[in-house]
Amino acid sequence: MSDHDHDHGHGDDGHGHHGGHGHGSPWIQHHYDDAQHQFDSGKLGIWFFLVQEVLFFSGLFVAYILYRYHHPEIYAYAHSYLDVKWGAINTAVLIISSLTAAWAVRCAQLAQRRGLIFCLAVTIACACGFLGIKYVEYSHKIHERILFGKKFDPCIASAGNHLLNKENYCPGVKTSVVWDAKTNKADRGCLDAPTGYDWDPALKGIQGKCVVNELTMSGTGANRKEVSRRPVEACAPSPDHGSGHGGGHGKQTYPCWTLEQNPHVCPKGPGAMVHYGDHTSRGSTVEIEVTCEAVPAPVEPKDALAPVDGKLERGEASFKKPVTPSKHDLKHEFQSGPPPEHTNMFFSIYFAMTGLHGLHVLFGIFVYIWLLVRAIKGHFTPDYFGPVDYAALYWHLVDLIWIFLFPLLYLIH
Amino acid sequence: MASDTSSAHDKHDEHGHGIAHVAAVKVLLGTWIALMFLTIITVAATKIDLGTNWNLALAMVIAVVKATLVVLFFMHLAYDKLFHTVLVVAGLFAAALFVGFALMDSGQYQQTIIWDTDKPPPAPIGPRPVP
Amino acid sequence: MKPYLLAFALVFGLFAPPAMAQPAAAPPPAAAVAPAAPAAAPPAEMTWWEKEAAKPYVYEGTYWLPPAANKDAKGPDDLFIWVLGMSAFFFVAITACVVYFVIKYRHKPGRKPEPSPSHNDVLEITWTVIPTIIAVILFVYGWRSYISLTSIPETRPENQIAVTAQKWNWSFRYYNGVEDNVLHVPVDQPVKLTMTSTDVLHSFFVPVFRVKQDIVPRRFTYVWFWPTRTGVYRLYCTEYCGKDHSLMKTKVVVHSAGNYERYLSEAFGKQMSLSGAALGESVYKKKGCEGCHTLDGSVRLGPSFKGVWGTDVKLGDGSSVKFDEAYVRNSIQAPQGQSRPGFPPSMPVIPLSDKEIEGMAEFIKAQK
Amino acid sequence: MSADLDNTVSYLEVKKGLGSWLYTLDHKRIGMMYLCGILFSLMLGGAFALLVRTELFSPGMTIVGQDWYNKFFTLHGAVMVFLVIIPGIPAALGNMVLPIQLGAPDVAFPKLNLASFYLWCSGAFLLLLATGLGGVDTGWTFYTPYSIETQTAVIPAVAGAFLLGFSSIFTGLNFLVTIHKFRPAHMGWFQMPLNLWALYATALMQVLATPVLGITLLLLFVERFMHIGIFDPTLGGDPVLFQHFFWFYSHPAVYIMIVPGMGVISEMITTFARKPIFGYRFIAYSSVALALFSFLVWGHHMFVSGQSRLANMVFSALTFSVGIPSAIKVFNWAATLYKGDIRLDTPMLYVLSFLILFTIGGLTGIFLAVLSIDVHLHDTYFVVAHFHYVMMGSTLVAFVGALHYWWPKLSGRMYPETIGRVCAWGVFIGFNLTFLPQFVMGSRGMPRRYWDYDPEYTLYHRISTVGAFILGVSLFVVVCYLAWSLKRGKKATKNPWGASTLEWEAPTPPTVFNFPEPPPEVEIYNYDDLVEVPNANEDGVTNWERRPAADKPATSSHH
Repeated sequence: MSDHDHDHGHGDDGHGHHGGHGHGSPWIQHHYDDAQHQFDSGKLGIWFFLVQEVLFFSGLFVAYILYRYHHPEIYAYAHSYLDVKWGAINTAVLIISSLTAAWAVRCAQLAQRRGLIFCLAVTIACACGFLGIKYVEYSHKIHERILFGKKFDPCIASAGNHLLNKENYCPGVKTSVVWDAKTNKADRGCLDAPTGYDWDPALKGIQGKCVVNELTMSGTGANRKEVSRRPVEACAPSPDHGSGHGGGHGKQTYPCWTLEQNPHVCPKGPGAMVHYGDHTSRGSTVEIEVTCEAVPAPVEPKDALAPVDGKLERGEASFKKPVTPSKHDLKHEFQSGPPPEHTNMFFSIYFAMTGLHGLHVLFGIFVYIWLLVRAIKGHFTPDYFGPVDYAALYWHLVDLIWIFLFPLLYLIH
Repeated sequence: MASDTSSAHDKHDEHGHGIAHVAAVKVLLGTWIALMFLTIITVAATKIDLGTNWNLALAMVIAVVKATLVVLFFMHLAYDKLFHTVLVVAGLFAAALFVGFALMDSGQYQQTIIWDTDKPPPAPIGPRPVP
Repeated sequence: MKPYLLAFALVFGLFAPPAMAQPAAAPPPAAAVAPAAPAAAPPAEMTWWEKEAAKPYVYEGTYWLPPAANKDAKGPDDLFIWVLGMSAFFFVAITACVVYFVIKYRHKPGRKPEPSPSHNDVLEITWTVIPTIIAVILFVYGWRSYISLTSIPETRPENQIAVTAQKWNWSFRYYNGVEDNVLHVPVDQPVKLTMTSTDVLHSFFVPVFRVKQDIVPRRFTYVWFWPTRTGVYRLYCTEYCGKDHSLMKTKVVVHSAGNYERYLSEAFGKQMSLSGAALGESVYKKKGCEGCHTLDGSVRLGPSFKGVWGTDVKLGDGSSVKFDEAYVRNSIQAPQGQSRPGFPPSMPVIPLSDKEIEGMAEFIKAQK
Repeated sequence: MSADLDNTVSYLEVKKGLGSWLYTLDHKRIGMMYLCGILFSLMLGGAFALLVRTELFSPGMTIVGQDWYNKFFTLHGAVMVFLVIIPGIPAALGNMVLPIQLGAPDVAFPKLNLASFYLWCSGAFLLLLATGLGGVDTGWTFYTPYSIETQTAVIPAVAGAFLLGFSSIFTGLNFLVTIHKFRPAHMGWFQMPLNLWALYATALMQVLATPVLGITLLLLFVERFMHIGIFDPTLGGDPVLFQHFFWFYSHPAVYIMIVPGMGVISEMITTFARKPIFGYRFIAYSSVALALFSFLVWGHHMFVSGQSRLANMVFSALTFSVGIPSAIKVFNWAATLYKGDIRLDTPMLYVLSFLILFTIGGLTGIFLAVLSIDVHLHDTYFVVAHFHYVMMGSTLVAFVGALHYWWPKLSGRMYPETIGRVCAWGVFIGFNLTFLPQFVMGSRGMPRRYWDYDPEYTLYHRISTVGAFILGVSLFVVVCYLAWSLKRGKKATKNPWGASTLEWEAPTPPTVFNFPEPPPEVEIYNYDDLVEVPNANEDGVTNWERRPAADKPATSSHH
């Protein structure tokens, strides 16, 4: 967005107004009456520019509000992919830089040259810090493939546990799914329910007898052949299975496999997922082969003592107190499952907003470096400090936009 | 803003000797501390569960308070010409207009969005007015 | 690029001698230039409803508006005439006023402008209030007739038709599964259309019914009308949708009482009896393959079907495969996988039953 | 542009050479450069229009196939809207005249003014690049999802429109600050010429509405590259949201086009009627009212696009409220002619044709504001005729009229009067021949953007094509004789029309800082103390001198 030196009303060889009166500071452009006239015009110009920026960002806020109004479940799910810790640090960093920007204006007005240079330097440092933190967040998302549009193929659910995904290059995990991009369907590796074994997603337990092998392959396309294979045992079923990285805590021998379900990848049934307990992502040389035998589900004897949903016959007593899951458990249950339809839209809006804001921070850094150079050369005097004031106003607006972005994107409940 | 009849000369008396108002250190630091405190508050507020809408409302109230602090003290709007405030309000009003009218349209057509292409949702059958 | 250069030369050529454009305006205005696309030799057994649809169209409406064939068309028509009259009145008033002032107060040597008031609040208020009142009245009437135009009454399931608009052709699915490119509706009964698009924005517009509604992909929009006159009317797409937007036209046939049901049952029977190449041909016409694949060897958007059966086909990823039954099945069910170099990969996924795919294969094989 | 430039020589002769033009900070030179660019784009857009009309001369293929036809009408729309009509009056004439009317030496931010011009040039270059790469076929509205999937050169066109948007924002910003901060002491808000009120209202809309176009085109640009899916239905986006974004800008944009036209018409009508404008405050307030209401009505472009009925109702009601200020202005202009001393020079011919064409344009807008009629008329040739009457018939006619009105002041030369009048009639007749038949076609149900049409419309399309050629030839001749007059036109006097606004107190052509000595206090629209002096210079051009009030006899109507 080429702004040019839009209204930093600096001029380099100004003289008095035509046939004009007294010589103001050398920076007063000739067509202004005096320094006050130039400063006020510049101030009004920057305020109009800020209003224009507000409208520029309003487009994205409308997209955010409309999309959240229609699909609150996507926002409830996707917001915990974002790390509130980094967001809060970024907010603090921007507020500090806002303080030093305002202080720089004060120093320029009182001709405290060293204070001005110090404040400008701190503002630039904070801005670079902000972009650094943004880089950390973005690289984490790229690493876990939490991106926008068609590239949204998360390795982890928003509660952090691993998910079946299409690309299958996730760190620390390898699934049996081999995705065929042409037909946009899983080529192989999905255990479709009709194979006869009985898979009870609620218990996440394995009803049928399954054998999982890790194959190392060589070559691609037609001459792809298997080099070696080794069997993998099942992971010990931990109580809240699949929470946190590394597939459950407690004594766990790696690698081990579990069955995970993701309707976007394997519509009919689960897929096998081998946990390695480390953070390296295996390429296409490693493939997982899973075969399950059909085992008819055991017929459960009618449990006379099981809680009858709702009405109890006279004389019957129910011993098991029905546990109503708390709101937190429901939320956790929802967030450890696969993402709802079109969750990529949340990240389209997230990357659009934070990306555009980051671009404005970057532009702010260039403006402040240019201000620092001029401050060191001693251009700014109590009569001519316009550019510092206008840059500070622009920087406060960038901070303002982040003040609204942070709660809207990170603090969704 | 357009019906601004305040002419070019500005109303605020210039108590500083320079061209524009000089912000006192006390004001700058005070605003900064308030902003940091509010940030901590808004992060802490997510711990208490008031339901999605109320949490959003609370977060927005805090954000608006922070925004007004920055605009009034850091951007000198409190000591500046009235017209700049009129300008800011006009800009926010235009943005609010955009949001409001776009939201107004969302009420009706949303249930006809196809999430499942085989099961089309029912058509909005409206009552037939007596001619 | 050839037509582009020709076009520029033609325009700049025309600039100099404007006379060149004059003779062109002299030809007899009423005569249709060339009979619209000489009706293709009618295939042997053209059904009665196809003959009905093929009748040439004659414009019988008034100077401004086409004939009204929808019970709710009365509202917009009356309002149109009313606003037309009011606009004509205001236009004549202002123009006469201006022309009169110019003639009367035109500058003649020695003439001085007489002193006249430079503002008169009473006059200003009146010509602010009067337009406001007219505006409010127009809005209220407009809103009321709009409500009746868009409130869909209870309609019989037989009169609920699913419309699918895709790049450059229409397909209407009736309640008993019959699919057709022409919209058949009964007279004197409410008809409801549930419309969706498979690719871009389109818009359903029948001038004689005075209804128009955009069709948005991945969403349903609805339109309804109550036909009052039997006959054949035109149906246009009015939202720009790419290359052949202007050819995305079809017809609405309003059947007299009983004929609509007769059409449905006969068309159902005919559709069920189709098999092999005949079924392939009806799918080729109805599902929009005609828009991109021609039968005469010329390339529109996709390759032509003329004499391709059994030849080797080079695919995008270098491999080449025989043009046979399996290739037809793959490219219909997963077109992305079979994209060929030199052709845009924009073939949509059209759900076809196995019988229809075999029919298509037979039909293409028959194209020598 | 340091102050050491000699402030007594005309701004055209003060410095010679290409560098003096390309790096100038003088608002008049920037205005002149804008004017050349805009007139060239007008010719280019006009050529595309004539190609479209030639193709529609008869049904079926006349000169080109569908895809070229789609590209011609898209480029006609894009070039005319983004390159000619939006920057037309504000950037070219506004840049030249606004500072002089304020008695100011220059606009508030001269460097920003030059930056806006170069943004305009880069935007124009990108649009030409898009034309070179085979053109765009999405329509100037770039509706998704077609604009996402088409293979034509949408990217350069969208990038070009993005830069042109920012050029328009910075011009608006410059004018706002100049009007606020550079008014002379005696000129309060209600002593300003009406042209400045119009430019103020336009600048407000430019600053508040154009950024939304920026974000829309940015999202479309990113959508085509990275498929973020905000407007792409297959990824969960919503095409109707794009229409909301686009029309939130584009309706204020049509008022950015018409309001400066109204401002210029107010100036010219009072000068050629030799009478103070009727209802100054009402016209000033209605300009600003138009600026505010323009933000409330964008939904009437989407009545049948799947918008909810509640939104349709609200937008239809508000659309009527926008019609009222325009009606007030037309009545005030007509009242200004009452008891005037009307001189029918070429600018006045354009003013009168503006009055008539704008009245038709405004009244046909009422058809489209009524909900149930719009369901029938939407996206048909009725809409095409309506917006051409308002954009071409009003704004472009006002632009050409104002160009003739200020040409003596800015180029120091008079345009040839007789050819000027013939071309004015040519434009009026050609325009009506082109677009009146389209009203009838539209109400009969002919959709817009159709390459092939039903045979019964052939006669109307033929009349329309002939009219288009007459219109095209007239405008081409206007541009030719204006260029011709630069070298061999009669020398212009200081005040050939006897106007009483400040720019006519400056020398012809004005000096670098517009006024060698501080400008006198002038009471606007007061024609009593102006006396006509026929053939005041060697070329026989009349001039109006300002008799100081002292030797004027007591009664106001002196000899």
